[in-house]
Amino acid sequence: MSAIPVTAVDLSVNVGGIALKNPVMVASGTFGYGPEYADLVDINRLGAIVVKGICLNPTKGNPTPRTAEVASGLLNAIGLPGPGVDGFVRTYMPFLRQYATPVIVNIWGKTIEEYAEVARRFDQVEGIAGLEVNVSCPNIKEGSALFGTDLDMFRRVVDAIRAATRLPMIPKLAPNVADITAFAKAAEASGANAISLINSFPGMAVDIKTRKPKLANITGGLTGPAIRPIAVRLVWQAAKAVSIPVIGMGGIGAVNDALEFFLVGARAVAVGTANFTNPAAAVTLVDDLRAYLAAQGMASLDGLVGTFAP
Amino acid sequence: MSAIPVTAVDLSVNVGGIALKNPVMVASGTFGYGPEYADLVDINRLGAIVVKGICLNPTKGNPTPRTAEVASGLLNAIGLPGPGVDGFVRTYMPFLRQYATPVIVNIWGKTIEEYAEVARRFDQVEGIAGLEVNVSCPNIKEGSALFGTDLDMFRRVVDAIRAATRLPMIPKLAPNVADITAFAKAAEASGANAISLINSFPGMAVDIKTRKPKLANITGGLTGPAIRPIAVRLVWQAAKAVSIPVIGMGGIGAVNDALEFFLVGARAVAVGTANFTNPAAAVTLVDDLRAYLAAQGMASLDGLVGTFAP
Amino acid sequence: MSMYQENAEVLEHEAIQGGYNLLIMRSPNIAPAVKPGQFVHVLVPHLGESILRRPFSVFRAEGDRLAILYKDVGRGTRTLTYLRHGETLSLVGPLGRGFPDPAPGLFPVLVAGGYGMAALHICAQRSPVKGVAFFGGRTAADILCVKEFEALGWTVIVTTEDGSLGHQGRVTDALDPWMAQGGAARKPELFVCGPSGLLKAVAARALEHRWRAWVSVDNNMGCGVGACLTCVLKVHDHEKGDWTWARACREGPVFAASDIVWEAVG
Amino acid sequence: MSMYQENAEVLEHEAIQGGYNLLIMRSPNIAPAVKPGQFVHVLVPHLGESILRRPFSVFRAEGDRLAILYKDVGRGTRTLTYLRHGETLSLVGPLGRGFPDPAPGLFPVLVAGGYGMAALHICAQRSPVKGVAFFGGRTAADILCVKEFEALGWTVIVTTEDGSLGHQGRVTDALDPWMAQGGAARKPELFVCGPSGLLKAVAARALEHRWRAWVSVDNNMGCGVGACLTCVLKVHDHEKGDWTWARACREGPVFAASDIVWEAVG
Ligand SMILES: Cc1cc2nc3c(=O)[nH]c(=O)nc-3n(C[C@H](O)[C@H](O)[C@H](O)COP(=O)(O)OP(=O)(O)OC[C@H]3O[C@@H](n4cnc5c(N)ncnc54)[C@H](O)[C@@H]3O)c2cc1C
Ligand SMILES: Cc1cc2nc3c(=O)[nH]c(=O)nc-3n(C[C@H](O)[C@H](O)[C@H](O)COP(=O)(O)OP(=O)(O)OC[C@H]3O[C@@H](n4cnc5c(N)ncnc54)[C@H](O)[C@@H]3O)c2cc1C
Ligand SMILES: Cc1cc2nc3c(=O)[nH]c(=O)nc-3n(C[C@H](O)[C@H](O)[C@H](O)COP(=O)(O)O)c2cc1C
Ligand SMILES: Cc1cc2nc3c(=O)[nH]c(=O)nc-3n(C[C@H](O)[C@H](O)[C@H](O)COP(=O)(O)O)c2cc1C
Ligand code: FES
Ligand code: FES
Repeated sequence: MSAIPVTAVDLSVNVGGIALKNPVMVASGTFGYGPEYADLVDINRLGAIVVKGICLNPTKGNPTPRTAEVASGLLNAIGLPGPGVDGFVRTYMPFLRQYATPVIVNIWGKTIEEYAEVARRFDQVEGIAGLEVNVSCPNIKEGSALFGTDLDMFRRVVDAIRAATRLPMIPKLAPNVADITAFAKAAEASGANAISLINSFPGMAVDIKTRKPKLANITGGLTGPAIRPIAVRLVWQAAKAVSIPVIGMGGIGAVNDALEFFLVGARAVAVGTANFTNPAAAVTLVDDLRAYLAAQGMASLDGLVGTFAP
Repeated sequence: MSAIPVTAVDLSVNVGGIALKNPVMVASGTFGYGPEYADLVDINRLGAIVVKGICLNPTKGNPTPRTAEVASGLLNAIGLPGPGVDGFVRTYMPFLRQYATPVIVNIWGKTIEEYAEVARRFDQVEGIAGLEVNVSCPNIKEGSALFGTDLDMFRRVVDAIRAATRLPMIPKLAPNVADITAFAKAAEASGANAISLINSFPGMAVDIKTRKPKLANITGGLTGPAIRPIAVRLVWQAAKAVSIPVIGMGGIGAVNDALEFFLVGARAVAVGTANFTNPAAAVTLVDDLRAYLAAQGMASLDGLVGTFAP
Repeated sequence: MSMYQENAEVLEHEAIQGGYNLLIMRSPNIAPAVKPGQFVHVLVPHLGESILRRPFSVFRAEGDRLAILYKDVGRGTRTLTYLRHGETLSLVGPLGRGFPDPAPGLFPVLVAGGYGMAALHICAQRSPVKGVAFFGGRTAADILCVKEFEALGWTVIVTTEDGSLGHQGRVTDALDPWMAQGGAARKPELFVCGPSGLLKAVAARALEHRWRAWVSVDNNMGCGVGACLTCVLKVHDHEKGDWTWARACREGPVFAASDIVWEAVG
Repeated sequence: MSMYQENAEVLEHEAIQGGYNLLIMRSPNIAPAVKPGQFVHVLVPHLGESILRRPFSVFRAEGDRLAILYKDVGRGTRTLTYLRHGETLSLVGPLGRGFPDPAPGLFPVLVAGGYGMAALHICAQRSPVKGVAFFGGRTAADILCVKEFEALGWTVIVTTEDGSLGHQGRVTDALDPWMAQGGAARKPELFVCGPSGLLKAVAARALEHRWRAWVSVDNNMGCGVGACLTCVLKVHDHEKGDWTWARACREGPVFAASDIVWEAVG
């Protein structure tokens, strides 16, 4: 294929009913609610912004220390502190509505009813493009972890949310399961508009001086480049199993990382931990992706997504 | 505690009936059958040597490329090439019997019958201290992967091997399961003498230039520092669930890494991928562990193993 | 508040003493915007398997020049020492809420432990009134830039735990008598930076005597900009009589001593 | 065969041309044991997230001095260029089965592409008969050490694909006429190192004309010592009429051209 001008490249993509100007999102929990990075990142240039997980009422999250740096990765057990639905809508939605970038709200609950209630509330809120359902946060104690690894529980949460909202629903899959395709298919069967993966992988680290865990919560979620090979594999398997769009993430920091995910079938990608390393990561990725497609003579993502043919 | 002389430290440990002079093994597949490293490593100084996986008949393994370097880790899909039981015993046992170091044979099969047959054959062989059962190699195609992630299949393999040998049996658990404790308990219930974990974690990488997988086998197992937080967490959970000894591994390259595993309950550890980075890793670890215990005033591993009290 | 991400060029880089290093960079966007007590989040080059930036107080900011003064304490700072003249490194900054301007009518008192002094240097420079500065450390090698602070017009009182320089003892062993012998009477306003033990000890005195006091905390950081919620510490919600989390990187690193829930500080 | 792991000290380190660098180290255990065509497995310092060693042919070994000549082609080799005089790096070596001694009565012909020349230098030094050496590369910058080989008594024939030095074309474009014009008549024995396309082309000729030929393969390596089975390639099991795997790091990197299953070489 011969190169085409970068201006001839159309990066737009539709992910489960959400029209994105480009397929590069920022991952939940790694970009705050937007204002934190607004000085450094032109939010209008992002494909979508996925905000930090929101549950019904304000929550304080875990004690500190909440993160620990490990080899090519980060362990976190932030514990989902947040302002609750109303606090979020009041404090952050006016800010977020300023931008021409879809806002995806990452939601969670301690019970199925809470999940559904959160979804119901957001259904009414102006300026929300979709809901990403965090069933897989390893840091909640109330049995929530089961939502992500027990297929039956998973189905019940997703069904309940589906009944509660007309917004595009994107279950975010837990990576620590033996067969990801079962969860991907269950999400599709329950009417999910897309799926996203992977969430952080359960791990822990011990401070050998104090003999205490490096995280107050003992275990936390591993993210960053360390998990990328695991994430690429899971996205590949999930994308083969369903026909709804897949949003891939896990250790993406630059265009070459993202290309792996697109090739194995991700229709969009999210930059997570890499925002901390390089706040410019997501917008640089957009530019580099456009340049890559132009150099390859591809006018859109169609020639790229899912073209991995081993 | 006040320091004691290094000479007062006794590193010996009994792992499921195998008496080790120290708790530092080399992991299966990362040390060949011994001769490969014999110039560089004094095999007599190792706690045990676990040889590359052996099945009944000679096998050629996977096509190349077989490994790919990833962030803080290695992906491998060697595919278990080997000389088979007879070839191994003939070619390597005379060499291995020269050393005062227990030889643990890592075994695998394509069927339950083959597993049992391999175990039965080794039961007769002089100089073998125990069998580590690889149920979790992600690189075998014949449905073998299921042995490691399907609890029922796992039980059947372990039961069959138990019936076939009086040698100490050490099932090696697959890390890609939602609940490791179920497998640890099943191993214990089936008469395992110890368990070891973790095996490599399924992953993949795509060469974005060729759009082909970096491994001929497409997927492979992730090892090295990248998986250490995952391994520490799984070893901690498994060790709490059973009373048989646990052999911990996953990203161990130096004493500080090993201490994490001992603290969360591993009675012995294995050095894997780090042998490639630093052939002296295992013996250096032995020295450093002794020095650490001496500095802490501990005459044996008892004061260390499982003393993590979060 | 505006922050920038920019590639700064190394202009000078030298070991000073006892593991402390001075790194001077050209940072045309960040340097002019720095306020006293703010910090930069530094991506240490060639730190391969470590993915987080490291936070350092801005020691000096003049024109397009920005300097940090750091101590080699671990992998990141050790690797930083390899950085050569002409190489570039990525900075994000200026970050955080720094020290307020010294209040008119109060007598400024700086209290620093170790590299804490770095966070106070711009404060010392820009303060219209030059007061007294207490520098404490374990040993003489931990006492830096005394001459520079004196040249700016400050009286510097040094303590070392081993007595190798100045008074023997901790900073508070010099601060307490000074306060008792007339210092307190001059209505002190304290600007404090150092290890948490020092912050706690000074804050306890400030709260007891109702001295106005600002402390700069040294919490582990992830993003540095307020997004990850790694760096939080407990502060009083005086209205509700409850506590709430504050982000050291955004609401801090400088807090009023009276705002921090000191019982929760390790 | 004995191999060692040792920390070698950097004695000299210089960029030569076109991304090629010469690194001279003190390596008292490995250097004296090196045979032509063997390699060392190098742990590149400060390569954080990359955990594997990188293999390099031993370019020179004299006394306790060991040199490699490497090209900056990726993360590892780029990072290697940062290594400074006096620093140390861990080597494992000498590794592999190198080139055999040139057979008496045959005329030695070296064929090198790019840094392949590095693997042949000791061979050239130690060969009692000095023959002819063909050096090929993309451009003039890829042609190294011609003077050194000439000083050793070899006739060097250079080709570059862009014609910027020597004959324009590929190595075989110079080798073929040389063979046709009397070379073949001198009973050549070939020692070949370079990219796999070159090896294949030269091996095809050697097999056709039944010239004795040794090729050094450049396979990706994990352990470098024969344990991981990363570096395998298919070789003929002449007895059984089947193929079997051979480890480039242990049975190689030098193989008889007639042993390799060339159809399987990428
Ligand atoms: C606002 C602020 C200003 C500072 N100013 C200065 C200064 O002017 N001069 C100076 O010398 N130092 C300063 N520091 C301290 C400096 O940031 C540390 O010394 C530096 O980060 C150490 O990095 P390292 O890689 O060398 O050490 P490491 O090897 O990383 O060791 C540091 C320890 O902190 C842990 N750690 C670091 N970050 C995290 C995290 N996010 N989550 C969990 N654990 C973590 C590491 O695991 C390790 O235990 C400042 C810190 C802050 C917060
Ligand atoms: C026996 C031998 C002798 C050699 N002699 C020389 C010499 O004298 N001079 C010289 O300049 N070069 C020599 N080389 C080549 C040299 O080893 C490579 O150029 C070097 O490893 C590149 O490393 P890098 O980190 O710079 O490149 P990288 O950034 O690693 O790129 C190299 C490519 O190889 C891949 N790769 C590397 N190792 C593996 C592995 N084990 N598994 C999977 N993929 C892998 C990487 O993923 C990457 O795609 C020799 C190689 C061999 C095998
Ligand atoms: C500090 C931190 C906080 C996170 N918080 C959330 C969250 O609230 N909800 C969620 O679904 N995922 C959360 N994640 C997971 C990320 O959205 C993402 O799935 C994960 O980090 C993998 O991507 P990465 O490797 O690019 O970081 C968090 C990750 C980090 C590092
Ligand atoms: C190249 C390679 C080959 C391996 N072969 C085997 C094997 O044959 N049998 C087995 O049970 N595990 C095998 N493993 C897994 C290791 O024994 C070990 O469980 C894993 O590498 C985790 O430890 P590490 O991170 O220290 O490498 C292999 C690992 C590597 C890297
Ligand atoms: S460091 Fe991320 S919120 Fe402060
Ligand atoms: S590189 Fe490991 S066997 Fe050759």
